[in-house]
Amino acid sequence: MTTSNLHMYVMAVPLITAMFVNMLGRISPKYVAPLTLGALGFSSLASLGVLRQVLEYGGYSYTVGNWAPPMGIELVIDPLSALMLLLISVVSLLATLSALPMVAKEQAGKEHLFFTLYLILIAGLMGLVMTGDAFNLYVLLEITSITTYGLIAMGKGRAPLASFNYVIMGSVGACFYLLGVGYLYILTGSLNMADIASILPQLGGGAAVATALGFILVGLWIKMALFPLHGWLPNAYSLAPTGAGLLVAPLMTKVSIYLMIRVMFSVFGADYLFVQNPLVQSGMVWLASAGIICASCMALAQRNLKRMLTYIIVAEVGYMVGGVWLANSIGMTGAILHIVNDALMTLCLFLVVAAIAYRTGSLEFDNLRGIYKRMPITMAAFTVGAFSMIGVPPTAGFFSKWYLILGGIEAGHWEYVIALLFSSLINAVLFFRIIEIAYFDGRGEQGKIQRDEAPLIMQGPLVLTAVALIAIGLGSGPLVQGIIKLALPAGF
Amino acid sequence: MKALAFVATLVIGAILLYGTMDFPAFGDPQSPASTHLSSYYIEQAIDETHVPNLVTAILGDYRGYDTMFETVVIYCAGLAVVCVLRRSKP
Amino acid sequence: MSYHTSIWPLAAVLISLLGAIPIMLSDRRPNLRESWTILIAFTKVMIVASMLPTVLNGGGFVFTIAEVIPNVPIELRVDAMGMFFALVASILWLFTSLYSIGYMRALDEHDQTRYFASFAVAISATLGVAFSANLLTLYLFYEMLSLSTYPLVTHHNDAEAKTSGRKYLTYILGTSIGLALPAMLIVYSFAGTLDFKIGGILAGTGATPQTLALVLILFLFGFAKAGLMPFHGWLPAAMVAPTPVSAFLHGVAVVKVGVFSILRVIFHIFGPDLLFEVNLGVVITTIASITILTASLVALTQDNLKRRLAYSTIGQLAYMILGAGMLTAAGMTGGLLHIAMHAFGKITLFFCAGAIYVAAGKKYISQMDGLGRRMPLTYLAFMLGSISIIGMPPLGGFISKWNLVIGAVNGDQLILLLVLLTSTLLNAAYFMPIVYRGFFAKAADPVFDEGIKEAPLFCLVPLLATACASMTLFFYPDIFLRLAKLALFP
Amino acid sequence: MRLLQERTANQKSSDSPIIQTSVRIMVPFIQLFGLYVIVHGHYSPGGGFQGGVILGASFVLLALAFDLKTSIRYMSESVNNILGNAGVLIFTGVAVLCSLFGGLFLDYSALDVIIPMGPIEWRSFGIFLVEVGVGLAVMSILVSLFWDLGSAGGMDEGL
Amino acid sequence: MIWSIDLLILLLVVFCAVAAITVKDLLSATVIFGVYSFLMCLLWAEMGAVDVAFTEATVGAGISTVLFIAAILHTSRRSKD
Amino acid sequence: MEDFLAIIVAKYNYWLYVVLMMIGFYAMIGKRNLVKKLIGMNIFQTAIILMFVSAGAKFNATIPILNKYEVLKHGADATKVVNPLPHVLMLTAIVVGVSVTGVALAILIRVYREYGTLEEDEILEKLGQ
Repeated sequence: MTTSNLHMYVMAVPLITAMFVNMLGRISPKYVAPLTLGALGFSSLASLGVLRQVLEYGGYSYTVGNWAPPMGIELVIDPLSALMLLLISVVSLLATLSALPMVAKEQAGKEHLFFTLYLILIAGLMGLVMTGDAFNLYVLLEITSITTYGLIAMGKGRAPLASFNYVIMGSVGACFYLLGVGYLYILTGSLNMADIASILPQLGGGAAVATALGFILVGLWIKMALFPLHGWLPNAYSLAPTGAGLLVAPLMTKVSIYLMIRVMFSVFGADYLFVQNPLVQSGMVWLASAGIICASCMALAQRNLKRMLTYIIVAEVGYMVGGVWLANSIGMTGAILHIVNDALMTLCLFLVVAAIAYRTGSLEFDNLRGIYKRMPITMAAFTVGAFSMIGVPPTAGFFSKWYLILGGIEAGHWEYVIALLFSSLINAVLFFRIIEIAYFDGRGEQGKIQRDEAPLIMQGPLVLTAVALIAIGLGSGPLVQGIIKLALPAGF
Repeated sequence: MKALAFVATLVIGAILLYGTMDFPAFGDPQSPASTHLSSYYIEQAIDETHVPNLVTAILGDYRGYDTMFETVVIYCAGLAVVCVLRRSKP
Repeated sequence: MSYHTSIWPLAAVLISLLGAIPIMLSDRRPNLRESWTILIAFTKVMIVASMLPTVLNGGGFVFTIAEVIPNVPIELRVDAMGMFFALVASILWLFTSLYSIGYMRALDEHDQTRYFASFAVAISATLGVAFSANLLTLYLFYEMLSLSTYPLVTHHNDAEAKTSGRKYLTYILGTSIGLALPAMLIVYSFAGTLDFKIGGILAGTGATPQTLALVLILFLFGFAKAGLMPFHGWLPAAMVAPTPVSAFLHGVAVVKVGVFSILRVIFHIFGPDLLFEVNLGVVITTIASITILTASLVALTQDNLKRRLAYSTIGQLAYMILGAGMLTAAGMTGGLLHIAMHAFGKITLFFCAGAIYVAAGKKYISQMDGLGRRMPLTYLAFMLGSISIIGMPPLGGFISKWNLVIGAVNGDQLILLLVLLTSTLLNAAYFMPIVYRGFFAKAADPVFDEGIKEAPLFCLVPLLATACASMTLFFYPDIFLRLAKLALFP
Repeated sequence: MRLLQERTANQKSSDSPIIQTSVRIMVPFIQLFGLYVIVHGHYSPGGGFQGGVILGASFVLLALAFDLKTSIRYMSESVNNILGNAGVLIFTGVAVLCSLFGGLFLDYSALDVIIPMGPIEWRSFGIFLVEVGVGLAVMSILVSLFWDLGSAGGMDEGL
Repeated sequence: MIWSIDLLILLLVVFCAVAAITVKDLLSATVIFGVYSFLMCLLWAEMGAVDVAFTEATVGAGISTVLFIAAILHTSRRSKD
Repeated sequence: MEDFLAIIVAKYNYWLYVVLMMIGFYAMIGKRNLVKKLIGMNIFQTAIILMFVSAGAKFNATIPILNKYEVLKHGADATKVVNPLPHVLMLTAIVVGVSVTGVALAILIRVYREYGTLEEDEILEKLGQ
């Protein structure tokens, strides 16, 4: 076989390193950092190689165990999954840099356990974006879920309760997904996505296919916290230990959206989804719009930075789901671009959260007064992240929003356009409220506030992410033309 | 709350029942699930792996990738419980 | 018209953006910091001026920064219209820098570094707007300007400043995201490009008149920096900022950026021909006329000098849009020219207001009786400025207003003529009493006013210079006239 | 506090010599059966997972009949941890090894390079290796699950 | 596979499931759940899924129940519904 | 009526799995006791497993463990052997189920430590204070 195994190593190295982190970390916590960083660094480089390879020679399918696809498990490495692979590895590498001091502070004595789960979670996410098998997807989904349950429950106070609610909701979601897969299996006798896709049209729709679609999608929606099913997310993410939030918040929902795209277009096909069921399609856009507006409004009511961000995550999910269901190529481009951008924006803001939590330990708005004087670099990065969330050019967030709105205009879904604009405005209010507190309050406090930045290892990724946001914004032309155009699912 | 849960349960049950309408009859050897992949496994697995227990053959080889992650899942569960519960010893 | 690829446009924009860095770094050393400010301002004028001859000869420069969206790069292009605005902005910035130093030092303000840095970013954004080659680039710099002026508005850090800052952002960001952005996207979805092109890009794209009208209205109100009613509320609120900010940004740069953006849209996105065809000029002129009259009337009632100037600005801005909306050659020229003429006049007035505050600590017109005798030079400049705004010879304002009147006559739009004349009377009515009371009224508390002298030299020189410039423009309006003609009828 | 006393009272009552002795006798047989299930997975129902659970159950039984400390004496915590890691490592290691030796991920026949015994036999043997890994991992994880849940994380007397 | 036995066990399973979620004492509920698992495992063995049945017997009826009991002994037995 | 009965008889397994699933689902979202929720989750999972296993069942078929030498000589008859694939999938599902249960129980103990109760409404009451 000439096919390269590189993408397998991207996933396998963090997985195997996890065991070593667990074993060696028991002996001394000093082994944890080099192992984790080394594995993720390797993954980042390797996934870059995979992406280059895919862009040069086109996507390919990989047969695990050398069994031809419907028998064995197939992995699909196309530009979209290669892009996601790179995104996951880079985001997790940056998040880890900041998580290391944070975990050492919050979870002293449990670093090795934390980072074992953490690395397995990353490996699970990487496996998720590669897989082309419906059941394998379920298993990987459960890996990511269980690790996340554990990571979140490590938090203090109310965290276990939030985590328990997440367990229940997550199990319902996973079970629904499995139900859908079961229906598909009973109908087609296959678990391979491409194979199912080739058999489904012969069945000609029907009640069972529709039920399968419904349950698979609802399962994934619960996992991605789409609006009416989002109840578990704000508590779970805001109460999670900061180190876990750094990884979970930017990646989990985005990967779920990727999975939705994968399942929708690799299994059911654009024709079945959009042409045969136009009502569902426009209904979904309405739902996404409602979700954006409601989540934005709920974000307004929060008085805690981290909690506010979790509601923004819910709103952003609405952006991407709406973009996918607009059923045109511009909307789809916007959704995929927004997956990348939103992962980085959320990462940037959560890195800021981590840096502030590291120094002050509190994220209530009232305690952020004059924080600019204390942590100027952190707050500068926060400003860039906030601008990106609002959608101020030339930060990355503007350009994905551009495509999404354009897609909405093209599809004639004005409610979606209005929802996006409304949410941008709300975001402006949300973030300027904090900027006002951070920059212009706190003059009344006596004495000059000393500069007290987070350690360099936390600042580095922060600055890097902020710069990346602007760089991706300016480079979004080549990004869209060179990668995302190739990554659009078939039929666009 | 309970009433809502009850209604949701009924709705979901009804949808699932509605979905089963298209299913092949129970125990039918000609259903797609029993013909498409499974006949390949039954006929070829022993030739290809020399393992008489088909379930083991599929579990360990054809779908070994799943099984690997299954092991990782339970490993994670063990770790997660330690993370969540165990008080760190001095 | 041929454009050379050149780094100069980028240099002109970036110099003050990068200049913000040394300004921030020399936080502890005010002298060094202010030398930087002046040095950068001077270099900037030089760079802009060096490009002037080429533009006057019908050439131009272009520089592409990044290709971000298909057919829409982030691109800077120096054409006549951009040059026109850039020239005004960069020259006035030089004066404002000098004036700021005097003002801030005299009042011993806090956070001066933040002030100067934000100022540098703001002027950078202003030039960016001037040199934008397409609507996206313009929008980018427009937002940058909004955000960089926010710290200036909230400069005082107190409750009033914060309320004003909030109001400012709500209006400016709200309209630009809520109205201008969708308008831009609709244009893009029709035309497939956002490039500024003489004659417009919307003609022949199949957009219905209703859509065009919608887009036009979205743009008119979306660029709320132009202060068209009812989206003018931010301007009086923003007057809590230090006076140089009001003078330069809210008298010149920010508001003119709004007007400039609208003119760009009218001239180079829609194109006068298309507007004429579907008869949309009426929409523009109606909105502008209402704004002119209402703002002038409100200005009459204001006692706070800066607020009166703010309302005057709102009215004057609408003149420029009114001129463009006439869709006649003279009208459009007049509208464009009024950007320059009003800028020199209004900045003088604001400088004077600041000088009065520095020297006498007075904000309200009713307290200023007899002050002209204590500060004769300041009041002289104030008089010149107001004459220019009213539009009487021998000051620059006359030229643009004359063109506007001609435009109204040529277009057989007698109602507009009436509007122009009425508002001129109103202008006189709210400016002349100030001058009159300054020179001739008896001071209420002469003993208290005893110690008042002219403002410091750093304040006084710039305001005299701009007043003189305003007068010079009446006699030598050539450069601006030629640029305006080049911009409109190449 | 009262709950704790009740629990210790329960503890006493369950310390019956009959149960303890029979468990002591049964445990080796259960473990033998567990090993059999793992090893014989190719030919009969069972395999790594079921065998691992049975092995784990033997330790759980010990912990139930005596107390947690006794079961920890039989298999210390760190040994348990190493076994668990080793189990998963065997599986993933074999998988990666396959790809390192020129095959695809988890393609056991590629290991023919190391000991040439035919690709099909290697598949059979590969499955066996993997099952052993699964068995080890499952056993140790179940034991640790019970230890933690049974003592609420304290690793003391247990139930 | 004999469908009448099948049906009988299925009905018992449903009965156990209902009992497991209605019984007020959690320890009883857990034990009933163990019975449920065991019946399930019979059902599967009878359908020819010996491996699944074996696993369910060891896990569902064995380990799961033990874990449940362990957790309940450390928390509380009572349930309001 | 005949047809209807025929449908019921032909698919009684699927029907009963739906009933079990409904019981489990109701317990998960309707019951207020956290342990009951977990029991419901397990019932839900076994219901799904039942569905999969039913999908693989065949009338008059043997278990999927064959005689190696016989098969190597004569080959196997696919209609006479139960479909092994769903069994494999469900082994995995069972493992996943017990893993989730384990983690959930651990979290439960933490919740109890924090609030001293396992009733959702009582916990909410305590949170409200």
